Amino acid sequence: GNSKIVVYTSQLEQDAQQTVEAFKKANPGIDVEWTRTGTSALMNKLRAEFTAEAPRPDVLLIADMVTMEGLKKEGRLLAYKNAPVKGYDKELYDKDGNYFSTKIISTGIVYNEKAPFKPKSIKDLLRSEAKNLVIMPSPLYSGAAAIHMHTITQNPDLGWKLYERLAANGAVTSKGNGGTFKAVASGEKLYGFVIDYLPIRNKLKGSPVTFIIPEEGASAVTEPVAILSTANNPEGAKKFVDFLLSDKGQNLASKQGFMPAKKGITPPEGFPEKIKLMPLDTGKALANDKNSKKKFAKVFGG
Amino acid sequence: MKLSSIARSGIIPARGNGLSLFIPVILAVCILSLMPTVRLLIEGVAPDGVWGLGILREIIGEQSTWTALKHTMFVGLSATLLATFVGCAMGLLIGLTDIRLRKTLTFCFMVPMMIPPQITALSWIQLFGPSSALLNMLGIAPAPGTPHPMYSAWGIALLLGIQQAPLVFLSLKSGLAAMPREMVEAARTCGAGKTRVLLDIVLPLMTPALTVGMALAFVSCIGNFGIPAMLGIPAGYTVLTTLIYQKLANFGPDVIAEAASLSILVSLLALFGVLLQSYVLSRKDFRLVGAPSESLKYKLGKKKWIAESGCWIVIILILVVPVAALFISSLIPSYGVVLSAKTMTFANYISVLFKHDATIRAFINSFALAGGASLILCLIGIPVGYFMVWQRNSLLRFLSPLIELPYALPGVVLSIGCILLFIKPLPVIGISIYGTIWIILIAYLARFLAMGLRPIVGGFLQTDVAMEEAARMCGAGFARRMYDIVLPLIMPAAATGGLFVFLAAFNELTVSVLLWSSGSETLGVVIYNMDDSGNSVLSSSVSILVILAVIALMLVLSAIGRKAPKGSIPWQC
Amino acid sequence: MAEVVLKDVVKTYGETVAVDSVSLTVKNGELLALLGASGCGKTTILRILAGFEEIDSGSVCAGEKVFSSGSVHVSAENRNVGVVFQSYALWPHMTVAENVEYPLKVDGIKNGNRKLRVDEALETVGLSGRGECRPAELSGGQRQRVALARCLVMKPDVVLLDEPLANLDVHLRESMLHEFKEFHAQTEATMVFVTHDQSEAMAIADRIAVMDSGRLLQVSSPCELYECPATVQVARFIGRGSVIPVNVTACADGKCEIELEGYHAKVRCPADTATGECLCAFKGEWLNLDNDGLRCSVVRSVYRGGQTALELRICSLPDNCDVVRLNISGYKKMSPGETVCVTIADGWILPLHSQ
Amino acid sequence: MAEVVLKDVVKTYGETVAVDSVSLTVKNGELLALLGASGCGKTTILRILAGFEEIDSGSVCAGEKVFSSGSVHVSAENRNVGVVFQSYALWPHMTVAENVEYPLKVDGIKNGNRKLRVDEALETVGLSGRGECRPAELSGGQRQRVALARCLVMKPDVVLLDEPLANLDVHLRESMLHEFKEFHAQTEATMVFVTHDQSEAMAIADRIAVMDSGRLLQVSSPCELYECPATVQVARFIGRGSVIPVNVTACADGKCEIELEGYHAKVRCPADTATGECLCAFKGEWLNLDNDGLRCSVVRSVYRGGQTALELRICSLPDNCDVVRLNISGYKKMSPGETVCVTIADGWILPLHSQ
Ligand SMILES: Nc1ncnc2c1ncn2[C@@H]1O[C@H](COP(=O)(O)OP(=O)(O)OP(=O)(O)O)[C@@H](O)[C@H]1O
Ligand SMILES: Nc1ncnc2c1ncn2[C@@H]1O[C@H](COP(=O)(O)OP(=O)(O)OP(=O)(O)O)[C@@H](O)[C@H]1O
Ligand SMILES: [Fe+3]
Ligand SMILES: [Mg+2]
Ligand SMILES: [Mg+2]
Repeated sequence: GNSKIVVYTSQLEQDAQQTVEAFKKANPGIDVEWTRTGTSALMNKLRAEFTAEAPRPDVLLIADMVTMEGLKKEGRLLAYKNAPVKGYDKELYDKDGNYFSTKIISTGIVYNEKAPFKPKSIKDLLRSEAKNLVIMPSPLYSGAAAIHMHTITQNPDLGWKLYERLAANGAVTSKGNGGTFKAVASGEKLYGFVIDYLPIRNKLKGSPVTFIIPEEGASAVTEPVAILSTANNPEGAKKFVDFLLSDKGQNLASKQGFMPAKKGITPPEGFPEKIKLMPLDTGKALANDKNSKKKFAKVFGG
Repeated sequence: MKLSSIARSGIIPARGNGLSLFIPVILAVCILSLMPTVRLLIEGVAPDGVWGLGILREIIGEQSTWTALKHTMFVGLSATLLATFVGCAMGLLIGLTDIRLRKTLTFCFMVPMMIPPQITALSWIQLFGPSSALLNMLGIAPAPGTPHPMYSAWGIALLLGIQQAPLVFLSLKSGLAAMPREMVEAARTCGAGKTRVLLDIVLPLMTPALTVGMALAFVSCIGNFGIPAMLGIPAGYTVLTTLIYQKLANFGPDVIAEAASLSILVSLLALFGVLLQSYVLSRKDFRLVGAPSESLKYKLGKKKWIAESGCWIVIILILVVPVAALFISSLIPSYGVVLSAKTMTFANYISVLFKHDATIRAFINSFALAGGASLILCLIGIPVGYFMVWQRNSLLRFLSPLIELPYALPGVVLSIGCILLFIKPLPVIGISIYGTIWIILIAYLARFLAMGLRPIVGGFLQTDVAMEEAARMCGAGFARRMYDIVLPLIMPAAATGGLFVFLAAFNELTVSVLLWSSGSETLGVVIYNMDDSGNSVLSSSVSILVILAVIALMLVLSAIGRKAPKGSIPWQC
Repeated sequence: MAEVVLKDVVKTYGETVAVDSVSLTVKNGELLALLGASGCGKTTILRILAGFEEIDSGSVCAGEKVFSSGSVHVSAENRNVGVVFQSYALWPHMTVAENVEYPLKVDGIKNGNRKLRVDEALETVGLSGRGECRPAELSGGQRQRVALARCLVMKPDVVLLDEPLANLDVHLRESMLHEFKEFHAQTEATMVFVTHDQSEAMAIADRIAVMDSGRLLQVSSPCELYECPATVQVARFIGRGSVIPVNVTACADGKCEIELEGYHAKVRCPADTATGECLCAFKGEWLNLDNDGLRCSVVRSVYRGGQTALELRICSLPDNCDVVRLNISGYKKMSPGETVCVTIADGWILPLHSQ
Repeated sequence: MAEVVLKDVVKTYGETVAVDSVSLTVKNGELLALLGASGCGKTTILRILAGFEEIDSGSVCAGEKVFSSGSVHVSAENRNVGVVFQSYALWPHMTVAENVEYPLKVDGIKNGNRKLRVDEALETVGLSGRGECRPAELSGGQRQRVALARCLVMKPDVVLLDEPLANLDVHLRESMLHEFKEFHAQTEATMVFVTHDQSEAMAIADRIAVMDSGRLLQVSSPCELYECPATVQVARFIGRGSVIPVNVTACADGKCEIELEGYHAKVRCPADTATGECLCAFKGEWLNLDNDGLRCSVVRSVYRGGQTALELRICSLPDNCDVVRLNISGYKKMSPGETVCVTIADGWILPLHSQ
């Protein structure tokens, strides 16, 4: 009898709207009430609802797996064992069926066309030509940047040393990916770490920027979907997960300009065929989160 | 205790003075303004309903907390001083001298309150940065990567100060309009020249107006997030509000309790500002005896053009530059593209107006929310001010500093308080307003009550109580008196307050970003979402539309305002 | 229309005792003037009567109704008491006509009728045709007259006037005084008229209550107040009288013989007067300049239009005694120190208990 | 200390001509009273003198200096002109003492000296010991006195007083009047004293300028103003005189015979008087109640403390003629309509050109 699901998502607004509409078309009779905002704001909202013991959403579609891992550890998520995960890498979904990645949003390097050299690897940003010209989103404020931080610091080749040397080379932070992109696009800074779709989409419209995946590989957030253990309509919620993981759902993601998570789906225009990812241990990331952020604040100030 | 003895002790007003209205007013104030804050602060000391000071202690023990507190104090105080200086200078020039185009100047000085501070910051950085079209044209643009002076504590203070200057300006201007000219003339006959009169008479008499404006500016500064986020994060300069955001961006279940604990600090700081204000006001008497007469017009003589060009330079810096920057980025197809005849496009406007139905919905929602909030706050504010000032009600006087809290807290924190409070169905009617537009309205009421109330309290302080007594003598009952006498007398002040509220609420973001859901998006949310998607050019065009809408609205108000009591419309001298 | 009774009313502002145990009855339909120096508490009593101030102790009743007491406080709007405020209290957002019209509007009087009564009231105060002005455009005196009109128009039971004529010029003041008197006669409203001008009080009042420092000194008819003051303060205050120590040599039938440094005269006295040292009050009208009589030296002479006011010191008395005053007709410049002689036509021995 | 000369001064507010071509010389060291009904433009003239208002045409000079003219306007702070405002204009944020101290502070007087002079000034106005009060805590009259003290303390060249005594009680008013006179005598400052109270003007002024509707009617010494009014308006205004049409039958040496419905009397007259129909001014002091004489009917009798003021209508004259007024001593109630007889001891034939 319950034909409505509530979705909290950090998808971009237009995308969220399209996703919901496509889902409703595919599953007539299920109504969707949705709310979108940035991942951390969305989590705050959800936290407040947890505190008041009245969480509203059935489905959660947010940026990163670390957050999902935390929720899983708190027992907030429902295990969906029979989810259609065929065609997905093992790293892209929870082995207990608590959450499933839906796309790959990588963090790579963006540079302005005016830049004196074209960076190939992360370490290129340590060159003296890049002094005072590097900007990146602060992991203290942005979820995707936090994943990037954990990925970099877990990489034995880069580690904290990279950050220390970047800071010494005059790299600064901005609140989020948007700020980083704007700074590079406007030429105020010339290099930055940023999530892929901002420069890729805007380059197509004329922005003087280029996005590359560094030789070391990119970090990624994978926009996992999960069902809350307190869901009012778990059946409807499962349908929503099914839809996102289906070819139809994945093609939609690609059409929206994201790298799809499922194999065999054509990536959108401007994206590389395959993105090389650095590995990330989400459990370790979650455990180290507070300390790493403190360390980051020490290195970059703030 | 018998009702009459409570009344005598001043907790409730004496009989016949609107007792029946008083109780609902008090309840409304408490629920609207204090409950969300109190609910949140409780979370700081009793996370998840279990009493425990552990998290609070941990927060207090951290070095970063104290650094942020120090930064907040520094930025807040210097910005308040700057706002006072700029607001005073503009207020005195426009309110007391024969400077030309006073109405236009006032009007222009009000508009910047409508421009999100981040936009101003961004436009300044661009104007004086490596990619500045202006500086590049002159060939003096700094090389890319040159450290920008705006990314510093001083930059934050400068921008906050300019952003809040209109608050001081408007408060001062309405104060000046109520000052009898004899006050100044008496000093002139004592031989005091213009400067002396200004320092000895005008400014002291304007202490209520100035402290009201300054306290408001201070509270706004310490609660502001946008500017420290824009300018402080690259400089590694953390203030309390950005620290709260850091906490909120953490993974883990303690997030809210930590933010709530830090909010207690912000609250204390805001209270400190407000109490300082009450202390200043209680020390001396500022009631003006005598009717306000023809306003003063000091002749500036030959120095007029200096004053005028000073004013216009300020206007150019705080209005023309940011709006021009916004306008330019609304005309290009994508961020970073240089505007030229070839690249210019109106596609962004067409897209937001016709392809993006949320924009129109947001306009309607924001208009209704801001209009509703300012109207309701005027209606609540007038009786509150009346009971507090004219009836010297001790309960309200005790509550008044607390009303400031929701305004000082970062919007996200306040909205978390609202969620905690309103997520369960309301007790009597049994429906939940959570997830509807009503919770945003209530959050706005809580947030802006102080803003709307301040000018009203100032107005009551400066009006002779005998005005109301004369109406009582005529047999007019409480409601009648309020409507016929108190309302029109306080209308100018209330309208100023209402306008503040409207402007602040119209493109409010930080509160609504947690409270909106599909269908109840506000303009701030729409702009934020577009910006978040990397569509800065779209968000710029919506911002330009917002500014146009506000200017249109202000013009309509001016047209209607010709019939309203003198002073209702701040920019009509 | 009601008798207003104040009983042991006390009102303090912090340390200041503004009204100090005042008991006073304003009779039904009476016009009572409250007369006293600046700051003596007149306005405070008026505000208590109007219901703007609660009292510390005592009671205020009007007819059967208790207005104020320890437990009761009828609020101002339910008292049907009209007030003309000392500070005018005109509403700046209304025109003059609207100000005056307001009580009628509250009363629910019909529009046409209202206009008529407003025009009438404005004419009474000499402001016909200024109805459309804003109060701020009027001069001080004109504003006072608007306040007056606003009170007149509402025909209240008890009318309280706080120095309503203070800012009017003599001619207008006179005619307004008559208006008040006529208005009083017509409506038979109980009226309390605060003033610091005794001539005004004398002219208009049925009875006058004289106040000083929050206390009532005497409540009597104007004539009695003038002719038979009850205390030294009243004797000095009313008609600028002088109080001089005299020797009563004989008394009978409310008249007695006095002796002042060899000069003998006959004056009125209360029943309880005994022979011996007494205080005697004199007013200017009771003394005449003559070739013979009590020797006095001139202190000051001031022209007052048609007559010259003299201040004289009785030569035989010490310097700290009161000067005596008398008026002579025409302009006469006398230099201070000049000696003149005065005869005493009348006087009043102050009651013993007040001395 | 300077002669102040106004020449053809015109000042309009929109449509209202507040000051209409006034030419007036205030002599060096003179105390000139500006007397007139409410709204006649007194305050406006004062504000022009003080420098608060620019004039439309004409000129204002003080000694050698041009204060205001078509092209010059010396601002208020450079005129050394003291003003006591009608609305007090005390600064609420300063204590009473600070208010009074302010002009000295601006002048740069040393602290100790300042305290002394402030205390002195406060004592003069009878407010010693209230120095620490806030103006709002004082009653209306007390506030006026503070304003007075603030003006006294600065010892200005020209002192402008806008009805400074209006809110004081009689006793204080009298003593303040003397203070003013003494202050004037001491400093020999040129003073302009605005008042609507002619008795006050008569008592204090060297000369009185009578105004009506923005125009000057007469500028004379108090005695001349009373005894020899120049126009009908002045005759009626000053001393509440009456102007009655009479028949001049003979005249010589500034005296003439008049005839009024069969009653004959001798009155004063200006040199240019001719026999025939003339207007004659009478004051109360010039008329006496008698058993025989001009038959009059009583219009009104009002007790005024020690004397009763009578208003009489001369029976033989039409109703629209002035009533005559006279005072009789003591309390005497006369009912309207009663007939009495009046003899004429003096009178003044109004100058022909003014009739
Ligand atoms: N609200 C108040 N707070 C403190 N003191 C007050 C207040 N109102 C009046 N007083 C004091 O009470 C006393 C009586 O004041 P009140 O106004 O009744 O005098 P008044 O007789 O009307 O004087 P005036 O003729 O000057 O108007 C004065 O000493 C005054 O200073
Ligand atoms: N600022 C103004 N604007 C318009 N009219 C004014 C202004 N000031 C005065 N008037 C008008 O000018 C006339 C003269 O006013 P003024 O104040 O000089 O009178 P006044 O003789 O001082 O009266 P009062 O004795 O009542 O104080 C009045 O009719 C008044 O209404
Ligand atoms: Fe995100
Ligand atoms: Mg009073
Ligand atoms: Mg005046």
